[in-house]
Amino acid sequence: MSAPSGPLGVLAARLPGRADTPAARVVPPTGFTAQLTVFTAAAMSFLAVFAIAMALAAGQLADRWQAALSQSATIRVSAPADQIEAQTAAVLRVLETTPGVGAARRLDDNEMRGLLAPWFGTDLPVEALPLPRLIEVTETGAGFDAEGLRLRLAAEAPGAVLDDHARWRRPLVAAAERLRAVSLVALVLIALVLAAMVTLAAQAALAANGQVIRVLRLVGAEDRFISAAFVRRFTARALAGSLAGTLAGLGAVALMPRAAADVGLLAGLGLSGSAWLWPLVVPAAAAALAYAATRVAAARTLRRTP
Amino acid sequence: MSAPSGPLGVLAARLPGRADTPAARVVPPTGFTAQLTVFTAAAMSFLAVFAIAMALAAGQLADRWQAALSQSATIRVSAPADQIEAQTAAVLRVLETTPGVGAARRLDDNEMRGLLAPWFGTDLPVEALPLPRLIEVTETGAGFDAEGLRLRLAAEAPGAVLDDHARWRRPLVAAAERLRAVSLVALVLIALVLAAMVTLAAQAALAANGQVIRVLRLVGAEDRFISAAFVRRFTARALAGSLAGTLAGLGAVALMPRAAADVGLLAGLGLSGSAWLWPLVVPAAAAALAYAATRVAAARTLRRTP
Amino acid sequence: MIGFSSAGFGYAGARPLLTGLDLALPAGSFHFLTGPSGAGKTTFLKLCYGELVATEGGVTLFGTDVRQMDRDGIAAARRRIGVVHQDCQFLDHLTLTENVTLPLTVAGRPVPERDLADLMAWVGLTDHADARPPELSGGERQRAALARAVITAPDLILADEPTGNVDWEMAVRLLELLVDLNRMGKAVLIATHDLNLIRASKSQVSARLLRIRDRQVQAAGAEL
Amino acid sequence: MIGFSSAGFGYAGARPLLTGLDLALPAGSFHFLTGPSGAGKTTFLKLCYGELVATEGGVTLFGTDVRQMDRDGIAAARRRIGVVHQDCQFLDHLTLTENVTLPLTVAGRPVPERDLADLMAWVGLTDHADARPPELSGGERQRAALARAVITAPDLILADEPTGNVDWEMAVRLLELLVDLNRMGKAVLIATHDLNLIRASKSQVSARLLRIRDRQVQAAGAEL
Ligand SMILES: Nc1ncnc2c1ncn2[C@@H]1O[C@H](COP(=O)(O)OP(=O)(O)OP(=O)(O)O)[C@@H](O)[C@H]1O
Ligand SMILES: Nc1ncnc2c1ncn2[C@@H]1O[C@H](COP(=O)(O)OP(=O)(O)OP(=O)(O)O)[C@@H](O)[C@H]1O
Ligand SMILES: [Mg+2]
Ligand SMILES: [Mg+2]
Repeated sequence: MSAPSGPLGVLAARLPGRADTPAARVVPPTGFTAQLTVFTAAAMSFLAVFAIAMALAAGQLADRWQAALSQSATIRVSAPADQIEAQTAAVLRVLETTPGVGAARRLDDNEMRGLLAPWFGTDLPVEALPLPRLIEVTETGAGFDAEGLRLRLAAEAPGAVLDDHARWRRPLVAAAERLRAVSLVALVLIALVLAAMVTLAAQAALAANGQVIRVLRLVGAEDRFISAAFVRRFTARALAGSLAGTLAGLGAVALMPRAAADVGLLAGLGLSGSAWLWPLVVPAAAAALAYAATRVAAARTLRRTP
Repeated sequence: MSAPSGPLGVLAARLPGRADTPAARVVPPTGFTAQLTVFTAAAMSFLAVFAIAMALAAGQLADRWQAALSQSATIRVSAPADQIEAQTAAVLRVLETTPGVGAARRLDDNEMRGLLAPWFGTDLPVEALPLPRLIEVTETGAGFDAEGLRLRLAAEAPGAVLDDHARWRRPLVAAAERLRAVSLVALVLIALVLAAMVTLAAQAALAANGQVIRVLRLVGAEDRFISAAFVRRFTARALAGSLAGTLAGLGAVALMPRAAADVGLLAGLGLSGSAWLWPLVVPAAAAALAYAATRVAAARTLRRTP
Repeated sequence: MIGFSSAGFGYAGARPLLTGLDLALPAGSFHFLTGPSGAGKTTFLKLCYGELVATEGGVTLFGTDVRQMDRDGIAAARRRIGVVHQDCQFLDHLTLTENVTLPLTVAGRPVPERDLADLMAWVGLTDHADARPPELSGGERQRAALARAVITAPDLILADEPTGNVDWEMAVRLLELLVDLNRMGKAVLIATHDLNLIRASKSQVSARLLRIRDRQVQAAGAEL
Repeated sequence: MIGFSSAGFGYAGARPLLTGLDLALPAGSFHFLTGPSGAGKTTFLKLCYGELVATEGGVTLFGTDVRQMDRDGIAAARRRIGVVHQDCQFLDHLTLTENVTLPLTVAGRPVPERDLADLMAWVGLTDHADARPPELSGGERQRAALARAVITAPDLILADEPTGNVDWEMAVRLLELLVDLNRMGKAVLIATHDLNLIRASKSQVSARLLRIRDRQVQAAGAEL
């Protein structure tokens, strides 16, 4: 067995667990299980950073689309020229008394031209055309009851059609929400895998050190003395590995190319602003997990050594 | 140390490595490192299945969007009423001699109505309106040179505007391609992590079995006899763990809700058709990795035992 | 210090190995324990330092019933007992000196450098102070185990076959060390097959001889 | 079978332990090896079965220089040598019988049930055939190690302190086993501190005595 080497080993060597306290020294540098712990913590932290970045990005995207949803209803009023103004006014009246509608506004000619520009250029003679009127509806947070509104409009302004853009965007929002949920589930899975692996690595190390534990018990060491040595060692290793993995993960996320904002999710893995702080929770969580896992494993092993 | 338990252990127990051949029996059921190997193989295979599903989905999406791109250019001709027919004919002539253009077709009134319907309803009097003419251009596989075409159009039909829809979709395709690349990189990372963990677990097991190896060398066992026992054991474990992880991964992918096709990537993680066969490569690859990793680890450990 | 009252022991799934043990190891006593291989000498010692718990009757350690001691209580009792195991085990990553002083480290006591040097010289390990245990010969390991057992000058020393791997001169030397400790009031119990060693002790100390026969531990008087 | 020509050995970083070894262990010979603890008896045995390689001069195993043997060659040679290690190690997950027959398993040879039963009875382990090694007493382990060393009736038997943990009757019994094998033409080398054992052999076999003194292995004739 050799001590862990390479940069992770160097890092681990600087951490308190290796300090020359008597309790720390009685546990041998447990070779491959040590490397396994450091490596597992690093790999899982790397993945955790990605999962966090994805969850945050998906969350932002869902929020953005949700926000867009709340302003996306349009009412189109098409009617013979002599009725159109009356029907438009009727629609606006209906909207004023509809719960959940924040504001309603008739689009002016310039805005109509803007909407049609992708197809017909900007020099379309909108005034001269027998175009329908468009009314943009802004929802309040709660939103309005689209079916109820449709019924009322049918009664008051038969030429009005409610175009609820939400139905185009809603699946997208649902998908973003689902991606966030998947990311969070992945995060939980990663934490479980980390805990399981650290537990198994600690148990493997404890089993490999059966002789150490027997000798220590023979000369009268108390359980907490033996346990502390292992727990400190493994916590330090998980922390070191996790720090390295988190930094690597953050570096990788930072290196991801970002696409234009409108492409949204697909390239939006980058973290921004205070979101950069979230992944820093990872090493702390990894160390806490390793601490708990090793304590449990040590207690179980010690109980078997008389 | 106890034998691996639970369903994975039961599975591993059925595999050839546990067969009662003399070579297999001389290696003890190496407790926690065994569980670690089975668990690592399972967890990594689970993730690998997801990465494969994502890579396949992203690849399909990129292909679909790429295909859509190749038909998405539109030329809009707006001109005074007396010149519009001449300019439209000129544009079609230009297109006929443009390399990379597969077909060019004037949209008829019904199609125009369809395009405008979302905004103005279907009863728009398209014939009566001074609308521009729209020409749909289908690219061949190689695509045409948009800038060159623009210059030629400016010369022959000053009222023609080339609307290259590609510029809207290209970032999406790029993003899908990137997602596929990220998935493939993740797959490589997962394979590396699996190899590293199996190597470390095998080395931990070998180190913990120093006495076994010393005894076997003492009674005259050849290296290949000792090595084979460990290699077979670990390969069987990796295979068992990987099979379980792959099945769980496939189950999870199958359970993912699918959104409508047009939502595309975000929910399109499901596998379809022969794509279901790809993840079955995972257990084979895991077993092969474990085989190679354990061989290397065993050879290294044995060289240190005289 | 240690008392057995109708105690007995059997390994799980085997017939009882020892029964009806009724004896005491008082402070300052010196005992030899002998009996054929497999008779239960090591088992008896393990009952004495709480690694095994009697399956019938009771064993008291320093006045407390072993069954009423928790793990920390056992650990505390062991810090008053020096044990030489039959298969001498060490912490292979520490030096010999660190291994010999391990009981002090564990008890949080300082290392008496002079005494340590004297002890290492007496057991002939001065030259190997910085060696790791796997680099020692069989006899050197056995002497190191004895040094470790006596470094804290414990109230009771239990030695299981402590001279099986050393030559006669060294065996006598090690015996002398234990006799010296016994003169300081420590209780000593040595399990051994070596009847010559028992005979050699006659001139130095009034030792009692215990013999395991018919699953009983019997006082064997002078009949050697 | 084994020849030393001006061979010597020193552990890395230490001064040479053995020098100028010039001797041979011919087929059918019976040797005792003695010397103080730490003199190099175990080291000498390790040179004999290729676990250590001489740092000066040469050692031949069955006629081949050890330095010219690859790992499989060493393994093949070891299948012709039975070794009783000073610290008897076993495969702790196998039964005693499986451990004793391990050399046969490794060599792919069948297990001669009759001989096995006789051997187990002779070393007094019939009752423990299905026990795991950690459940054995120290002396039982030593006897098992001897049984494992002789089960293949190897050409050469190297035993390192094979009677350190057994009582006198059993020691004589084990010696008898080795003498019997020697009569069958096998070479035997026993490293021991036990001068009584060497004396006891006098009546049964014409053994030569080797003694390690001043880093040399010297023939010690009759002067016991
Ligand atoms: N691996 C090693 N590295 C360094 N020194 C060693 C190693 N093994 C043994 N030694 C030293 O070499 C010397 C001889 O050891 P060896 O085991 O051969 O002695 P021995 O004659 O068998 O003694 P004993 O009768 O106590 O078993 C000892 O002083 C020991 O400390
Ligand atoms: N853990 C165990 N489980 C089951 N049986 C055991 C265990 N340990 C020892 N035994 C059995 O108990 C008996 C006594 O063992 P013990 O080690 O006490 O003998 P001993 O008198 O010390 O012998 P020796 O002189 O050979 O060391 C032996 O037959 C042994 O096989
Ligand atoms: Mg014993
Ligand atoms: Mg030796």
